Amino acid sequence: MKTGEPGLITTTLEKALEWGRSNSIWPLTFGLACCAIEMMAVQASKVDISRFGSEIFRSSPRQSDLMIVAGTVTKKMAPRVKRLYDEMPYPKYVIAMGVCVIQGGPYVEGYSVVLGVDRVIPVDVYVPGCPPTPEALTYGIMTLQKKIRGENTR
Amino acid sequence: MEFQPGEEKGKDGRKIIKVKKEDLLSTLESLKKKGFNHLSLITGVDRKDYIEVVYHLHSFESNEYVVVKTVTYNSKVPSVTHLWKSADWDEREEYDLMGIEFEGHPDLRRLFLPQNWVGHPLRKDYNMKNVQYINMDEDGEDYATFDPGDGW
Amino acid sequence: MSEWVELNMGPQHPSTHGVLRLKIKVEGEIVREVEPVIGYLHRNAEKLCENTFFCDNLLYFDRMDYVGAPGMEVGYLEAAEKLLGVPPPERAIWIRTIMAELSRIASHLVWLGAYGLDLGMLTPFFYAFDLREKIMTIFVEASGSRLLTNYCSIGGVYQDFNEKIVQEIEDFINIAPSKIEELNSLFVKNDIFISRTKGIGYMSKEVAIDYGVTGPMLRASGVEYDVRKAEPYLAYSKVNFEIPVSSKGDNLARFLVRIEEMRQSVKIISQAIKKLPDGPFFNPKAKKSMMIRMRGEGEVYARTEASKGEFGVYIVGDGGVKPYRVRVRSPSLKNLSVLREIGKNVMIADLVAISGTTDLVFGEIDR
Amino acid sequence: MSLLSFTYGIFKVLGYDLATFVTFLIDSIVFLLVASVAVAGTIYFFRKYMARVQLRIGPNRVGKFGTLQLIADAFKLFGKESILPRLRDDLPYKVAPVLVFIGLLVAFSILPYGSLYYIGDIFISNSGVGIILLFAVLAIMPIGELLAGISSHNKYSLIGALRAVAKDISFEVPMMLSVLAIVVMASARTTNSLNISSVVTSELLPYGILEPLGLFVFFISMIARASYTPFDMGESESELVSGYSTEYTGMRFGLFYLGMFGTILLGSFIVSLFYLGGYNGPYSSDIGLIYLLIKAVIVVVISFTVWLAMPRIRIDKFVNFGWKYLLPISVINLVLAGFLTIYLGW
Amino acid sequence: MEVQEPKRRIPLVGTVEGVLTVFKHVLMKPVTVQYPEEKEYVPERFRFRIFLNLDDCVGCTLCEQVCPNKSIKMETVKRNNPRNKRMIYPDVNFGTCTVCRNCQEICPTDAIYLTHVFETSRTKNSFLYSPEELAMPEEEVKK
Repeated sequence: MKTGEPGLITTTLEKALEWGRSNSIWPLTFGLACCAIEMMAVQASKVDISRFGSEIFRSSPRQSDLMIVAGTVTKKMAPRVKRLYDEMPYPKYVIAMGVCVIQGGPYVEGYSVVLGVDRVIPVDVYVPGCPPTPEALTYGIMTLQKKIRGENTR
Repeated sequence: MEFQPGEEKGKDGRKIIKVKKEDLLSTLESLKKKGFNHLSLITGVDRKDYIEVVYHLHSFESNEYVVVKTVTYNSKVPSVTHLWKSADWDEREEYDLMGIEFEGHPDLRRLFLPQNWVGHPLRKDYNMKNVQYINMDEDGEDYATFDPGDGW
Repeated sequence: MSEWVELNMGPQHPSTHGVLRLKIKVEGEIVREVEPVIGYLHRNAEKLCENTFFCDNLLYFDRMDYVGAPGMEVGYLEAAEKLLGVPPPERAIWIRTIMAELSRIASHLVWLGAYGLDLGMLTPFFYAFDLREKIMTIFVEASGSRLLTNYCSIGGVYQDFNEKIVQEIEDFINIAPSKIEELNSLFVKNDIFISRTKGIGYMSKEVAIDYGVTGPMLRASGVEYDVRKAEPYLAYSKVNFEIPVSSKGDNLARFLVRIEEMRQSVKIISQAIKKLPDGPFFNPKAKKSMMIRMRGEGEVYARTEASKGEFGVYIVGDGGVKPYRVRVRSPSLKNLSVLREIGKNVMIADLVAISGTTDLVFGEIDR
Repeated sequence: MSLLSFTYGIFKVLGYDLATFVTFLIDSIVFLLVASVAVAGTIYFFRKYMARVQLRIGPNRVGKFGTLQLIADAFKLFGKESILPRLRDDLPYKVAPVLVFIGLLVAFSILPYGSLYYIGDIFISNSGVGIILLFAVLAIMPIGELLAGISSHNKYSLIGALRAVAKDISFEVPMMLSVLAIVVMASARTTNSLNISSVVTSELLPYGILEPLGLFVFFISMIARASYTPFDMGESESELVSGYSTEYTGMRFGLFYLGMFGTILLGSFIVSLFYLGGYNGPYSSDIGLIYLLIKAVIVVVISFTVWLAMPRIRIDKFVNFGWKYLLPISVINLVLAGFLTIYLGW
Repeated sequence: MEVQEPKRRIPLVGTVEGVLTVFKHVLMKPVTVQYPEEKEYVPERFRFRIFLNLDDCVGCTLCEQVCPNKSIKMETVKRNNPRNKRMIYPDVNFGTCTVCRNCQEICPTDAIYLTHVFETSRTKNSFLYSPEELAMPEEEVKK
């Protein structure tokens, strides 16, 4: 074994950590606009995100792993989004929920809307839709789980 | 079309009272005395060379509705915050987006946009191409920086 | 004289229902000054409306009060149809009435669940959303979208009610009253809930009128005023319902008024679904190919009773296919502005409870 | 026969000194593991129970029925970056979560858990002054909360810590008085009325029936100690973001999280020991542990249901409630206990 | 109609009732529909991703005009379709599409329509679908 190659224990530990991270994604209670209601619907009984171990919505960014940017990010809000992202501990993930967050959506021609939250913070998974249905967001979270585990994602 | 003081009936059947800017305060005061205690809405309409300011008044007792209209050529209108408290945020909003200065308003700051945003977006001559960045200072207050290049 | 500590609640804070920022000054636990800072969701709807066709503007109105989108569509169409001169046929009016009332229940249910969370009750949120999910099924069945329905369109509605939707609405009417009753009992029977709401956040009639407060908050302060009665629109003059009023003006009164409003809405829907007339659901003057060619001139102000209060739309047209100026009277903005008055000299916990009863939706406040 | 002598019996071949050492070592490790697993199980049970109450399913993707969920959470929390606030008070900030959790574990090790067939009585420490020790250890945890709140240099944390302390002061006295009533009652029947196991053994008729007021006061105090709704003013999520634990990340936060659920479990053990007859049961005394566990689970379920159904009380109302209602009630309870013991000889 | 405040009762009785009401729900069946495994019934009118029938499209650009946020742009595709002489077809940017279904409403030949497909999450911000990709099933659209 050459130096620098990960050993057996390291890889096993890495795998275990990935498994833990992917199955225990605690989102931040952070609703911006319309999509936040669908984010709440994901938490509610019909879809029940707790099946994936993600029902603990922490309201302090220090204790959360996932930031679901749910709703239009305006220019006034963008520095706060950045600050909240900075306050979260690594490893942290971001889901851009809804078209407003992806590329501006219906407000693409407005003067005070950030055209895509990925101009402010890095985004892991984009969930299009206006708003995405709770199932679509669940699919997005599953995509994120796959990404954390290092599987192929589109 | 020249602005003529007087009364007329709008398309939706509401009574519209058109007054000169100088008579605005006295008209509104007398209306308030008549029982119009609910100032519903203050609207500014940018007619390019002048700005129309529209007040929607309503009386809970008699269930009447009246619209008061005035025009201003220098985008200055007397404030009515001393008559109705609800005018406070409405006037701040119109100042923010339309650029109407309400004289005598106790705290005329922008309501939605950051304090040093350049221009008033609802004006017809506002240039939507100019991109302004917003940052936070140490106290967490926003300030805007003007950048004509590509932005967010 | 002790020192006041500045505390910044929001824009990300669990109790601010979106992006409200409250700059408060506290003396120990007691809030001495509240200054709401808004504009974090200012999405320039009024400006964008000026650059879009009359038919497309519905999009922006859907996204104002996003918890009860059809109610906003109704408000816009009341004004736009008067301006364009395309009144909807009778069937569309009744369908819109049903949708507006459903959206009122949906909005109040979201508020109820969120208010439970504000006070620390975890469970009612789930029961409220469970009931709301039934309304969402009706919405998606009718319009194809859960939240932002885009269902009504100029001159009528997008698609007709079919048998299945009518059946689901009837199912909803059957289960809703008992569920609302159960939700209500979870709250009002609880001694701690009563101690958190009764006598807290008192707003007098004069203050409410002065600040332009409307909707359930105004009615809880003892003013019996509802646009549905005062200036009937849609089919509200043809159905029986009562306006819940309370003279107490505290949190509990606002809570009870909203609960009673849900009951009345169920009553309205059950009457409307029986009276639903046959006929066209679309004004032929506003058919598909006319969508981008409708012109309007003049100015129209229409007000409707949305779930938060009096929702007014003022449209000025210059004869083009796009409106010249659109101005929205958002009820939540006025309801929030009174927080400066009633949020003073209470404890931090009470501030949360009071701002919960104002039922804020930021899409509508900031637009 | 006890757990210690059972283990000693296994290692007797090593000789007295070594066997004693190994016995204590092994028992401590086993106990630590069991306690941690029990606390984790409580969290898992809570999440499942909460889901069912709310018409949901709850965690079910990791392992059968989601049983490995807590392990996944633990892995994740271990792997998180640890952010330290720049203006913190270093030592208290780092000590606080440990204090909370250690206090909990020590408290667990003081309780007797009844007996099981071959193993015998299960306890780690059967101190003669167990009750005093138990409540002394329980009083360490609020110190941890206070330290966490003050050292975080965050306004929310500070207010949370102050609230937690105000809350603690207002229920400690009634709680101690209601425990004193237990001691008074037990003193009629046992010579060592400060030893927990002898108090429980003397409890042929559960003290909860003799002293319903005491049970009420003690149950409320236990809810307040564990700080969940309706008495979670210290970390009230909708008001103070996360209260005194706002600034904590990763495993440090995990310790607070474990501490909270551990206190619920501990509280239900104490309530069932002192007020519901503990490990005394109708049939054989060989399965005392089972009796105790059943009673504890019932108390845990009641606690969780209260948590899920109640709104949060306001801090000043709780302080009022503590001093104006709980204290008099516990004093009445104490007087009644003395009356029952001295004049009726129960 | 004046709303009635709840009557004053003996303390704690109502509270216990509320706790019991919550507890009662343990016995009820969960309403959860386990999404990836159990597919829920999708209403007929449910709309999400836009599809395009290349053979029906006549290139009238009505959808481009009516799109409120300019998600639809016309693009030239070399394709043998006698009805589409100008050989222009819409491409849709799902990064801004609000599924308002105005395009479906106005389309004279029903070539552009909205479907039930909603599993469109990506890990890259590339949602511009060319006309050919609009005609593909979602799984095959790879960027």
